[in-house]
Amino acid sequence: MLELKGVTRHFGGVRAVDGLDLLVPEGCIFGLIGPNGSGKSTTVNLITGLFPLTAGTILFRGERLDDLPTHRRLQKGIARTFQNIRLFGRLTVWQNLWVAQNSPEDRARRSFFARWLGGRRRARDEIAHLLEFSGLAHKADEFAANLSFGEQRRLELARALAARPRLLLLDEPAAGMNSEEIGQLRERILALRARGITILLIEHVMELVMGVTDRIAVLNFGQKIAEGSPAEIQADPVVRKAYLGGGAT
Amino acid sequence: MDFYFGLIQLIGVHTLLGLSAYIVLLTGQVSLAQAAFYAIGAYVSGMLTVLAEWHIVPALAVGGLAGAAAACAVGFPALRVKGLMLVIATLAFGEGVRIFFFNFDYQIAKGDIKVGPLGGEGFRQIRFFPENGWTTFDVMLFIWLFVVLVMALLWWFDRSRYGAVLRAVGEDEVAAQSVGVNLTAVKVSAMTVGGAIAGIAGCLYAHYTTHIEHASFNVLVATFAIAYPIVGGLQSVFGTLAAVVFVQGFLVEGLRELGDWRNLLFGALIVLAMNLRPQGLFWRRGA
Amino acid sequence: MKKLALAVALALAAGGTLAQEKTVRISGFGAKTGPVRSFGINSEAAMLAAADLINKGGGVRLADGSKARIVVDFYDDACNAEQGISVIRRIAGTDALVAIGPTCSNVAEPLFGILQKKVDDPGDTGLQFPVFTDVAIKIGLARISEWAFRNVPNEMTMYSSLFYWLRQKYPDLKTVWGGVEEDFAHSRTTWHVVMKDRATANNFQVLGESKWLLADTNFATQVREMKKANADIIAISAHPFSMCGALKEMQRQGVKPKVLVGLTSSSSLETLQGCAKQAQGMIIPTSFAPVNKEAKFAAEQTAKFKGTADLHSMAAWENMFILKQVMESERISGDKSQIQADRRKIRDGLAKLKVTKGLLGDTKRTDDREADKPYLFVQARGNEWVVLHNPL
Amino acid sequence: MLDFLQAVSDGVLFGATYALIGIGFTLVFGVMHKINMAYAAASIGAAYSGLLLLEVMAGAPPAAVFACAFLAGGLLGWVVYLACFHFIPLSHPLATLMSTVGMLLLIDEVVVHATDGMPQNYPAMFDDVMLHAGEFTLRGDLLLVFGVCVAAMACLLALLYRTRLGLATRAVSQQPIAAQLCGIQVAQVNAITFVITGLLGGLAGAMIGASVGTLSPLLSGPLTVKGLVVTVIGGLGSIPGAIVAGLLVGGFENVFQLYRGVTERDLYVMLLLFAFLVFRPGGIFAPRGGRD
Repeated sequence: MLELKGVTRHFGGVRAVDGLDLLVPEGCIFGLIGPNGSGKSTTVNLITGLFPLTAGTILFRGERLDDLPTHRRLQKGIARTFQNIRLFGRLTVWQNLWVAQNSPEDRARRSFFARWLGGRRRARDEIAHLLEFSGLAHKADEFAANLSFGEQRRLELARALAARPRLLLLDEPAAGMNSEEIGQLRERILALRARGITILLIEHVMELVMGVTDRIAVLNFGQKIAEGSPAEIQADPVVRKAYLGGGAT
Repeated sequence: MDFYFGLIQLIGVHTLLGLSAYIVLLTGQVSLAQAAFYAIGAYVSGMLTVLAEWHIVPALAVGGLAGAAAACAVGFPALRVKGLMLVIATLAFGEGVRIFFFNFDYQIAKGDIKVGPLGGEGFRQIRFFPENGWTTFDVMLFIWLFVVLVMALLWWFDRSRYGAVLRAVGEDEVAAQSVGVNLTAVKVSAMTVGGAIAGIAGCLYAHYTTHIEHASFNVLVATFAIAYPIVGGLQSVFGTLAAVVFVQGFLVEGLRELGDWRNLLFGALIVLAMNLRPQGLFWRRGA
Repeated sequence: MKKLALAVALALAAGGTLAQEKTVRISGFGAKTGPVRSFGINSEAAMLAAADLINKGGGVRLADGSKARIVVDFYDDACNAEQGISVIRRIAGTDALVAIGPTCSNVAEPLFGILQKKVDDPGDTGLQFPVFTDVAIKIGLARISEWAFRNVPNEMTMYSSLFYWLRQKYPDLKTVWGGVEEDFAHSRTTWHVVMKDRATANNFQVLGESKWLLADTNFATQVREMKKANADIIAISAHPFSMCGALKEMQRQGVKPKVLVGLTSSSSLETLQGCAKQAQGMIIPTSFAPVNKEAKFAAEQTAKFKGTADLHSMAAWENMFILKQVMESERISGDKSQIQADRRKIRDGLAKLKVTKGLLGDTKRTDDREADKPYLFVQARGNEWVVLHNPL
Repeated sequence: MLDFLQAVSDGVLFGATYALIGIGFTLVFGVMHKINMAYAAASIGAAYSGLLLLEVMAGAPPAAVFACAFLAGGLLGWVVYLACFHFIPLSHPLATLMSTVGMLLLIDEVVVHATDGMPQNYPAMFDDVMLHAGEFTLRGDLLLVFGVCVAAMACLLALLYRTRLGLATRAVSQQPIAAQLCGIQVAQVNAITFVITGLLGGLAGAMIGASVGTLSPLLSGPLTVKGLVVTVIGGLGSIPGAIVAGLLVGGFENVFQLYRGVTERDLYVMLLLFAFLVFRPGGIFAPRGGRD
């Protein structure tokens, strides 16, 4: 589904991501972990095109993405959430989702004739469905800035889904959640996979990563130091040393 | 009574000028180039009615298009910069256009006098309205026809998905990009619509004052253009209208009887207004 | 529309009769804010002083033989075209019969533009209200409308005479160099259209000019050009701020022309306030100086109302007396219901005038509603402008 | 060639005043990430305040007038901070921008009312000194202005990089939240920044008055525009950048005035700005690409 070949990004003298190769198969939940500053978020920004690549190529369903601007990549089917929540605070919950309907199907539906054929009603139905899925239906007309932290996280996820992604990049979705909320998040992630969405999960919370992922890659200093199933990664001594620190057992 | 009609004309033209900045401000861009589009609309349409003897309506359309074209052309390079850099880049563009008109001569003989723009001396006798028997009241209606049209258009934008997209870009460009919004298209389109509105406003300005010159389009005018929506608040188009009424109707015209104190109060009241209502005067409870 | 105005006027008239005393209103307007604020202040003072004097003498005689007191009010237009238009509409909406103003040429142009171009042209809906300008001096403005009149000096005549006099007095001077404030309509026109032309006509050779802008601060390059040209006469067409900057730079670079000529608007207190030392010896033609009893008296009266007498404010003073005379000779009714008729009478009266009385002597009025005022040449000496020569 | 050199040297010397105004903009931007549009007007206002000394004490030496303007500038800086920054929440940057515009109009109008808009003679030092080298000349008073500007910049840099206050200022400009957590009172540092820029502005205003020889409220508009241009060319927040950009703009505009005339001069300054925006948007001393 998604393939990174020798992806490199330098900031001045710092090699934030250095020759990263990654293959995310269709329909899987792929975990990307690593210590702070290991280049995880940069990788997401490179995949979505917020930063240009210094070197390497990114393939999505066999197509090169390197030169496409961010919004075009979304239209190809790559959506994301942000580590630090970035909602449109002065838009309502409903509008946040409305703005995000940018998939080719939605765009076609907004053309002049399609509108008369009920395109708008279908867009509304879809938003209603997403609100239901994220448990935000009762807050539809609230300004996003007025939501609680957990609700904002859910809205971010819903907003990414509004673009009908094939690949979803989740950048630390569990940060700041309690274990009950993490449980709900796990349910949602599994439900999404069941719908056929491939997921790249970047996460610190091991409870979540080890529980849902099919495969995990570990980054350190911008390089991949290990890849394998959750069990293999947990057993890998290199990972334990780099990630958990020397003192961990 | 003519005085009130005249004042309503003035408020109408300034509202259009403010609305031209309003739509651009929604996308989070502070543009000081609106005075330039205003100038372009004024000069182009003035030349059409005076030199080519066109009717005001087609001249107004061409003036609006010229403003839009200039704004579209500025929109692309202006996208390279943000925030303060954009403010100053657009300010530089505005000053550039003003200096262009300062150096721009194009006169033809008409009867025993020469008409047309003459550099630093300006462009006089743009008298389409009085020469064709339009009363102050007619002109007021004509101006407000456009104010209502533009306000209705922008109000409809605000309720449509396009308006939500504009505001989303204004809130967070990175997030907007990441949910698939084409930043270039949105910003340039907002700039272009703003340019068209400013061009129309400029055309109306030129014809109701009958005389324009480079100094009528200086930085202060550009600042007023963004001041109206900011003072009024960006929640709706009515904020801009409220601010124009506050500034032109109250601070400028209403306080005229105060004589000497008027201009001192002008600045002080703007400072006070922004301290008391930083979201703008016209802002309902909510976010 | 007219009916409404009439109704308003009637209502006002009904209120007026209760007050018993008859009044005629003359409105002034000009800049009382911004860098040219002193102009507005002085004009207002001169108008108030003149009205006070007229009222003490019994006021204005109306058609029915009764007397009316003159009421003056003054509006600030901030030297801004849109505000000027608003102000004149506001004045036209009151019971004022005529207005005196504005200060700035860039306000006068659009203002005259919204007036009716030709009287009795039913196709022209321009405002029908007489304006009698005291300050805005850019050449040829009254031509814009038949409702516009000016009592400002005619620069063409004044500079013609000045260069003629210089030619006679200093036969060995040959060359002229200009200094011009390029972005202000008046100063720019005065150099390019008036001074240059008049100097050439009097057999001076114009070598060229240095240009600067209204708010410029660095004049080194321009003055260097001036120095290279080494002309006998330097004529500066600029307002006091940039003129002072240029004069100071000339002093530094040691540019000492044999004769220094200035812009007529600069023959005011402002120049002396800004750079009296550097302006020493500058010759300016002006339509006012306190040279005779009447002129001194006018200056004293104006000073009582905290204004300074200069060529601008004294034009406002003269306008008040001219208007009194026109109102009386045209037998205006002073009746608030006849406002439009009275305004028209005043316009026609002003248009009929061939000669008016001025502080320095009789002023000829031209067919295009401009004045040909008597003038003097004054020179900056010490801290005042002293009369150098009276060409008339 | 001589003309060219002369134009450059005159312009660069005068550019020192642009540099001072540019520093004021850039410092406030560095610390608060906001523009203080009232800055140039406040500087001119402070220079006018210096004249008050001559009212009370006729014949006061020019240096005393400058000192008075310097102090008045600091006071005005504090007033501007209180009126336009202190009470307006950080989440409304546009309101702050607008209130500084209101302040600009207010200061200008106060000056106009106090002087009836008439230009005021301003004292200068060494204004009768001219240094000659053949045809080439340098103005003594401009050299003094240049010297004072350079000294002021040196003091400012020393203050920023050698004192605890400077450290706090730089901390706030880089990481306001972290600085707050470290016990730095952000509001206080902001206020002090305004006072410091105000002092500099007062000095700049006095130097401008001295080098022109005359003060007018007309000055504040063009100076605001030039100051902003200098700030961008120098790179937002960069003090050395503002200094070099000020001198560059001064020299550049004078050269174009020489060759293209005064009516087109500012057009070329704007083109210079565009060139920087396109090719070097980070300003003269921009680091080559930073993170985010």
